[in-house]
Amino acid sequence: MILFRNRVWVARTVLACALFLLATAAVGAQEIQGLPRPTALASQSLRPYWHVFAAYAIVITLIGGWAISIGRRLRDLEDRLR
Amino acid sequence: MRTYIDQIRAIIWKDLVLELRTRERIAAMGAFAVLAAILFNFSIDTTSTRPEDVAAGLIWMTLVFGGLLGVGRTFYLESQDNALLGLLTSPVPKDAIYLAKTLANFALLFIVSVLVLGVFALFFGLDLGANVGGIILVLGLGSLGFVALGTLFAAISTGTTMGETLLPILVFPLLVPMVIYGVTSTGRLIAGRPFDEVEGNVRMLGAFAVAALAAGAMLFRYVVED
Amino acid sequence: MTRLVLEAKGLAREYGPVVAVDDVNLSLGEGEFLTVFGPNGAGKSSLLGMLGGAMRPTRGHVLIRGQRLAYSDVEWRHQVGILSHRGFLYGQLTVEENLRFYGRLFGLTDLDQRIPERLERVGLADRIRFQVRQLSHGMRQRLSLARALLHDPDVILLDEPYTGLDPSAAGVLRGVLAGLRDGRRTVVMVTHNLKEGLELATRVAIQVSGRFAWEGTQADVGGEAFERHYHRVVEGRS
Amino acid sequence: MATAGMRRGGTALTLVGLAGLVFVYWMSFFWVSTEINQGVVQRIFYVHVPAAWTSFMAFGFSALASAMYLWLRDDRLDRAALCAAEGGLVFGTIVLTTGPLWGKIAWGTYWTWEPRLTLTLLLWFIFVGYFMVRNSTEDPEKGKRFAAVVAIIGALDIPFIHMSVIWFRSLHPEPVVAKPDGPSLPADMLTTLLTSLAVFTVIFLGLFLYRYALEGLRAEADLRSRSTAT
Repeated sequence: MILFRNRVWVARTVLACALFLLATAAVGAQEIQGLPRPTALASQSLRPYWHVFAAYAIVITLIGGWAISIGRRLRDLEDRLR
Repeated sequence: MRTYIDQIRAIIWKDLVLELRTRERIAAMGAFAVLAAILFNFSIDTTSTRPEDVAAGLIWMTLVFGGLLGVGRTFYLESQDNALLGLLTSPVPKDAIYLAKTLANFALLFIVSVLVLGVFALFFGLDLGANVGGIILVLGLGSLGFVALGTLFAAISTGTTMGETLLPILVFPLLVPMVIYGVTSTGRLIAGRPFDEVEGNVRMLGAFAVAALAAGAMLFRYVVED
Repeated sequence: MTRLVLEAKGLAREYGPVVAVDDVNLSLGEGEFLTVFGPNGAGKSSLLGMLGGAMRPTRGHVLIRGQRLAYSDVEWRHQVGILSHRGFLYGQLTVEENLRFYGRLFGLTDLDQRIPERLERVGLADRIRFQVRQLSHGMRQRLSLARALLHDPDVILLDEPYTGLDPSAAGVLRGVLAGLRDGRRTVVMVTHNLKEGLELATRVAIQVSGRFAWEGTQADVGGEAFERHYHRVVEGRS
Repeated sequence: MATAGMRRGGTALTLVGLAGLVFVYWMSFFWVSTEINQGVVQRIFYVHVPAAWTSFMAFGFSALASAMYLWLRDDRLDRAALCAAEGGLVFGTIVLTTGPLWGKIAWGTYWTWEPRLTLTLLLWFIFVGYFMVRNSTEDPEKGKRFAAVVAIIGALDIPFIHMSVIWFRSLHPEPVVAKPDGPSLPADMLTTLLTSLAVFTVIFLGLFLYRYALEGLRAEADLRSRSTAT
């Protein structure tokens, strides 16, 4: 039982990490794609990319954090009930 | 209906007589107002800012913080000897209790707001001129909106274990509209602009006060319910 | 059979997971005086609060003279007078002002006669101009009683009325309370003091953990034996 | 058991939503074209706007459920209000953090007292008050009523806050979707945005149900501890 619950826990964590990495990779890919583009964008620094990256990471962190916190509270409550 | 009004009058009378005899809240608010005006005066670098430009904002801040001081104690009056329970077990509709308490608080805060205006006019050398009436109207409507929300939330915060510390956290976000309309119209009136120019703001202040009163009268029963 | 004045049907009150009053049923006629005993935390005050309309029942309801009362009902409060060990008085108002204030809340018009008459009854006529904070605790309690009786309620609820009174003040209060047994009113008193509670009661109940664990009449209560009985009931149930 | 079903449903919806979020991330990074004026930073918009929509919806729902609770006194309504308020705070936090990240590039400043951002901030604080009130009463029933009053007053105050903060000059981009003469976004951006809106809504609903199941279980636990206590 404990093993099972741990597995859910691990699965969730892995999922969160995967999404996080995906976001990072995506930004990196976009960066490479975006670099050769001329004019307006070329004059900008890389800073906007970091802001986009941070924003998308925040979304994942907060949503994932909320989900994990609910799961944790549920488990604590179940432990108490048992 | 006649009983309803007489009940409201009885509670207002009781609150004001108690205040007159103890002078607890009015003294605290008045002293706070004058001391705040003194501190504000020293907090302004007069070489870079003209005092009359910032006076409106400071007047309103004094009013909000000073008002909080008085309004927060509304229900402590009742809690010595459990008088609130006496009030709640008498045949007074809950909204009448709320309206009476709010109006009694309004009387106090209005006196304080006129005092605040006078003190700032004196310390900051404001020339109010012909706009005195308009400014007092604006402060009056602002006070009404403030006590309408303040009384309701004072009842809430009194019922919690956090007490008065909770009051500003609850009311400040809600007071933003009142402060915006109040400060802009007071500022313009102090600058000597005609009343027509701020009429829209004054209307909004009035609407805010009326809406807050109505909402408070509607919801107060759920707050004092036991 | 006397006419029923105060009834409670399946009255219950919960504070979140805590059950203060659990399924209490009552029916009291004119002239009856019920004393509810119980240890601290048995839910006595919550019961009284619900009977007086100060507290919303979680379940069940209260009837006065056969009329079912809603919590928000203003009318019901005209028929109930409450005396608690806390007086509901304002220290900075005079004796008269306190009564006048409550009189106006009850919509009474003949206060000029009523107030002196009530003060006479509780023996405070000479203190009418005194501020309440200048009075002794015993006098305050008598004033509270005058306040509770001001509007001539049919139902009188007493919440530990003797708390903090010295013997002589308690004696005066006892005298006034005895005067309430005029055959028309119904009285409910909650207390944990066995001696004071038994003196005036016609009916007795013991409340433990929110429920009425035992009910009886004055006749069922055999003096000394009641104290042992009380402890047995309380320990048996809690 | 209803609670268990709610929990399974919530988990399933959340997983669907998270998969959708991965898809939205893919869309906004690889598929949608870069906006010409703002450049790459405009992509924040695809999470910022849906989060704002979700948090407003959550707060609105919380206020509505609170009003219904005061009226009907059904504990389930209070639980719904609580869960929605928590979600509103989470998504509100997303709005309040992603907004400045975008603003720093687009406007050159992290924070401006721009009407919609101000409104979100104030709502966020109102609902922080909601939780503080709720958790600081001895009688939980009282806390529920107090919190409901806070939520309702907060909702009633929104029009006033909105109108008053508009007095400050608006820096916020004009609405691009909900306009009388149809959306003005290029088709691919609009698709991305609408997909994201749907995904955020699904995530919220899923987590809301999941959270609601937790409250349901807690209520059951309270009931059980009560029957063993007496």
